[in-house]
Amino acid sequence: MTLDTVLHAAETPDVEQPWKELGLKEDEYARIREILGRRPTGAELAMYSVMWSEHCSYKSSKVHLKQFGDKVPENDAMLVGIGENAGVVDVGQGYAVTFKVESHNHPSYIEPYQGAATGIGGIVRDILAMGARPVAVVDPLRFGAADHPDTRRVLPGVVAGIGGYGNCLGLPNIGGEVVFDACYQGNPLVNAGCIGVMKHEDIHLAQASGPGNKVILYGARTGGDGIGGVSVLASETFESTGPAKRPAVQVGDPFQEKLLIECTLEIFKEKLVAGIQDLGGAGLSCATSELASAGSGGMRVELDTVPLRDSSLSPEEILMSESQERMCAVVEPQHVDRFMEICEKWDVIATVIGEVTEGSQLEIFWHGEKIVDVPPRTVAHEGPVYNRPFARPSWQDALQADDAGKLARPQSGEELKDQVLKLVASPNQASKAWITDQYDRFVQGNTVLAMPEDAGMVRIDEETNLGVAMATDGNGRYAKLDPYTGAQLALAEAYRNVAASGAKPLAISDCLNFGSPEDPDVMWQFAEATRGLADGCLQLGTPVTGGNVSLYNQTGETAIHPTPVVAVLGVIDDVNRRTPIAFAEQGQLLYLLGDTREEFGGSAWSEVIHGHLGGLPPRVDLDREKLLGEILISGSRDGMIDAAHDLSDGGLIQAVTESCLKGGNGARLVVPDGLDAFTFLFSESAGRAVVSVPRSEELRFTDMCGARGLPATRIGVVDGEAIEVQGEFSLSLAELRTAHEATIPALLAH
Amino acid sequence: MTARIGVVTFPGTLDDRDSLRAVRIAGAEPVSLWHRDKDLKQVDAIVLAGGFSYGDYLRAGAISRFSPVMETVIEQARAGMPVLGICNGFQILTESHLLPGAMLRNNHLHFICREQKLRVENAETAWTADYEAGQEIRVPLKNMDGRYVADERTLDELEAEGRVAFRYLDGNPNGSLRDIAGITNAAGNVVGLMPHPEHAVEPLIGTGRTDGLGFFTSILKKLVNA
Amino acid sequence: MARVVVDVMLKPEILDPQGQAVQRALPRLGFEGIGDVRQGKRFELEVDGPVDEAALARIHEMAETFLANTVIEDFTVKVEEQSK
Amino acid sequence: MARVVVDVMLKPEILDPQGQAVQRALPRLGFEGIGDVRQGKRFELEVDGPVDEAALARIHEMAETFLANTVIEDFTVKVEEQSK
Ligand SMILES: Nc1ncnc2c1ncn2[C@@H]1O[C@H](COP(=O)(O)OP(=O)(O)O)[C@@H](O)[C@H]1O
Ligand SMILES: [Mg+2]
Repeated sequence: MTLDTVLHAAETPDVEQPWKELGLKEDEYARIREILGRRPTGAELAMYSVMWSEHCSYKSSKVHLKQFGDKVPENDAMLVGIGENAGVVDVGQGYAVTFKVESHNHPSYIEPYQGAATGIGGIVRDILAMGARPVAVVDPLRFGAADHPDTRRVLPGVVAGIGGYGNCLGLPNIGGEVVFDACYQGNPLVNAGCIGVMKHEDIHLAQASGPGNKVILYGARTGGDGIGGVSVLASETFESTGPAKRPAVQVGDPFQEKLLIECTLEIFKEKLVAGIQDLGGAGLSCATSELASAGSGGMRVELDTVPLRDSSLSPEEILMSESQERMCAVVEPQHVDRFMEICEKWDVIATVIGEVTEGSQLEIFWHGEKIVDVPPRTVAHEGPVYNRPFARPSWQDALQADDAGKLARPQSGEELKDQVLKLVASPNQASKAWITDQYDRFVQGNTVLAMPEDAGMVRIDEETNLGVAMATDGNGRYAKLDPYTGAQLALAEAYRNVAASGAKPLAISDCLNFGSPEDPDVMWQFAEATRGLADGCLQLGTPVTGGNVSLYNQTGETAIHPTPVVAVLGVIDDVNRRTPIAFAEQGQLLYLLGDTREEFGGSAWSEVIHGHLGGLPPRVDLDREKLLGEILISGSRDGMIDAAHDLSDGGLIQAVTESCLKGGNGARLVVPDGLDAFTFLFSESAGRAVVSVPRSEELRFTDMCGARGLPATRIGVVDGEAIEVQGEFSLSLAELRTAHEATIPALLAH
Repeated sequence: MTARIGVVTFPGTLDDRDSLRAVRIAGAEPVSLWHRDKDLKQVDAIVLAGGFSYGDYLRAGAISRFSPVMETVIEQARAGMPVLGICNGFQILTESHLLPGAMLRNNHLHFICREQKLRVENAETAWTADYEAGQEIRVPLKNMDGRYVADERTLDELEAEGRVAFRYLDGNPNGSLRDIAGITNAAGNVVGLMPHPEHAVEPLIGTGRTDGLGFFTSILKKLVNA
Repeated sequence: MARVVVDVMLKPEILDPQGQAVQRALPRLGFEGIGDVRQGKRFELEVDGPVDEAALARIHEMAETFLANTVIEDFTVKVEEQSK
Repeated sequence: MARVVVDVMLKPEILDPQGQAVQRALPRLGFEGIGDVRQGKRFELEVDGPVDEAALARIHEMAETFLANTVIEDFTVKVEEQSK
């Protein structure tokens, strides 16, 4: 077979090319020919096809994501915004924090362990590429029905993979979510987030400038795994049609990645790189074109210098390979020797594969012949943009009309008690310790709060005790009922969780998991959710620093619930002031902050007791969330509250149960005036938290709430070894503990 | 006068920084050691820290055991230098035959991370003198291959000589024979255990207890008083 | 009782970090001349009853659907001589 | 190039929870009649040069000191037919 060089392509305009098989549309192929003024070579076609895939180009979502850049709140914290590998925020004392959430959904269904493991690997490299030391990971997960046999295959594999990779990297896992719902049966969601810390001056950007600078590929050798993974895995509806159609999945090597982290940090410390990029989806195609595109444009790469694991790979395959644990750096010539020395120290293979040139073209050579000659921007940043049609689904009105308020409610204390036990034992509300105990939360010796808490928190400076906190949330049931409100509820909940831990929310990242963008119903959900999130961030003052979109999460015609997952990052000046969820002191007073309304649409109660999903989700009031956040933060800073737990799915009784079990103390609760016991216990009204206040602080605390206009209702006291709702029922902690903790092991342990 | 305590970093070691911190908090001088150097930089004692050296590939500790630094560590340990192996470090010590037995995959096959209650059975080793025999402590446990096994004869010998240094309480987390969490050599200078004392040295961090600090103060006192 | 052995190896194009780590360590230990190492799993199954074609077909299916993930792994099924 | 296979299995007296987990899962998946399962490791070594007695002796030593931990594991060394 003759090599398809640029020259050859120019001379043979009529050669048939497999653009369709590579996932390109006819007009996209035509545009490539127009850009190049000739037909693309095989290698160019490979690059365009992966880079113009949904996963890399965001072609369906771009027009909506634009809002995150348009509706930016006033916020001095933002140092690097959307568009880089990850956003960066200022957390004070000269420190900057970078964080991001990504999805690895489809691969994790096919090969749960490796799919999830490489998901962690990918997000960690993103953070590393910003110049930061990764300090923690989080993992929001969604699975099919808890008792479905395939969940027994997928969940343990995913959890083992996340643990296997993250534990081996030495990154504490400080939070996440586990949600079960039949809608995720064929499309589990495996989102992974990472937080990194650096000094302001260490921020690195992915760009290649300075002609003569060397392009160095370092890390693992390039192999034949994951070729075309980007386009096949992320762009087409996944159908499990037997082995032949199964796309390749990569196997991760966390040990190699750990070396890559240490090696890269040492390289940063000596200021040896001018630009850096991780290799993720679309491999070298992405790294070279993005580096060149963000710089001055010109780059020359000798592809035959790339170290291979399999010598039979074609140049197209090398360009598309998604082999894990690789990075690409741009290095001034005088630093190359030292760069290589550090790589050698860490047993990391490093090779100069090219250099930055004067021109504006990305040129790639194979055995001396030019096989790629493209303007890099057209590959990396000027991909197709679609205005996909969207319309409010025809079924939306009926769904919202199916009000949860009409569902039968418990009629006696006895019935209430039964329903409480059912609720706290239901898979979604049950303890996730069986899962989270498989993650190392202590490594690095800086973990202040981890599972089960409202937010994970790590110390980032040992001298000053500066810390950062993160919570991730997203309720697909709410978003299904109303995607605009659902996205804001996700934001509000994560924000509230961070504030409840005592940290000040600063900025967010998100992972938007939806069905097929070619379905106008789904596209409407997406449009509404992004609009809700952008409006919400503007109002709360927390900018979107970056994120990820995962589309085509559907089985046949059926899409998953729209699932926007929001990660909120917060900062705390002194981690000594953190607020845990545990009710640790008997005799302390319990206050419910916020307003409780009859809101049951999408609630855990409606799901667990009635298997119902309908009506409207709880109302959102972001100004109220902000006020609640301020109170929680002041309360913690000034020592007025010893414990706080936000109220979300499952309502008050769920939160109180968790705080009591964690602290090993019971609680006596009184139903406040104007509320019935059922609404008091199960309502999911947003903007609420329960706090434990030392008696000596009661006045100061209620005065503060009163002065600021936040309703604070005394609902009881930490006491005894049971949760007693006066006049209704009493449940011993032992009974609650068994109900809460036995469910997940019973479903999943062998 | 203080003591110099070295912490070895192998490729894939994770808890080296934490161990150095624990050494510092205890008041000793922390010294980083590198797996490729045979030179121990005149340290008085050595910590083999936890983590996944060489990714735990093949078997935990199996590849690290053959590194240059271990040549000197093995030699010095035999000559009486105090060596503490935590988690992966314990695995390296058994692979090096400085301690008997072997570590296997947890019987439930999962990585386990939790706070673990232990009993200090032997408070006379170089690393446990600050504890009382029989004292109960709680420190984090986190590992995949924490199941201690040895043949019956070795186990009986360990018991008879008081060389079972730590035992799991309130439930065996991994199927370790005779609830063994850590052991010592006959001389008491080489100690290995699976749980992580270096993660329990500050009141705010991790599980919020400082029960592990005694390991580092024990060795410091011993070295300074020597 | 007969013994059937199922060997499961990563497909050749898939990265085998464990095998690589072993291979890279060998020269350090003084073992030269090993060009490549791959590490896989070996399952020894004790089969009740005769190992006839039907039994082997079932074991084959078991290997394909459970013991191996054929997205990344190949497997072989062998009946072991009942020696020793 | 020849291929030598080293199989490493846990000694019979050592508990093999991996094998047990596989065995316990089988009936659930509809596979009956497997009395016992043991899971071990298989190493495939590509040997440069001839696999003569000296080479085999070296590989034997490598297995004994490195590939297996003989405190807990047994191993066998086999030269593989260069088939396929
Ligand atoms: N997959 C996971 N990984 C890590 N932590 C998790 C995971 N799932 C749940 N958690 C943790 O368990 C605790 C309880 O989870 P959840 O009830 O979902 O919290 P919340 O309702 O406050 O969002 C939290 O600390 C959360 O971070
Ligand atoms: Mg919460």
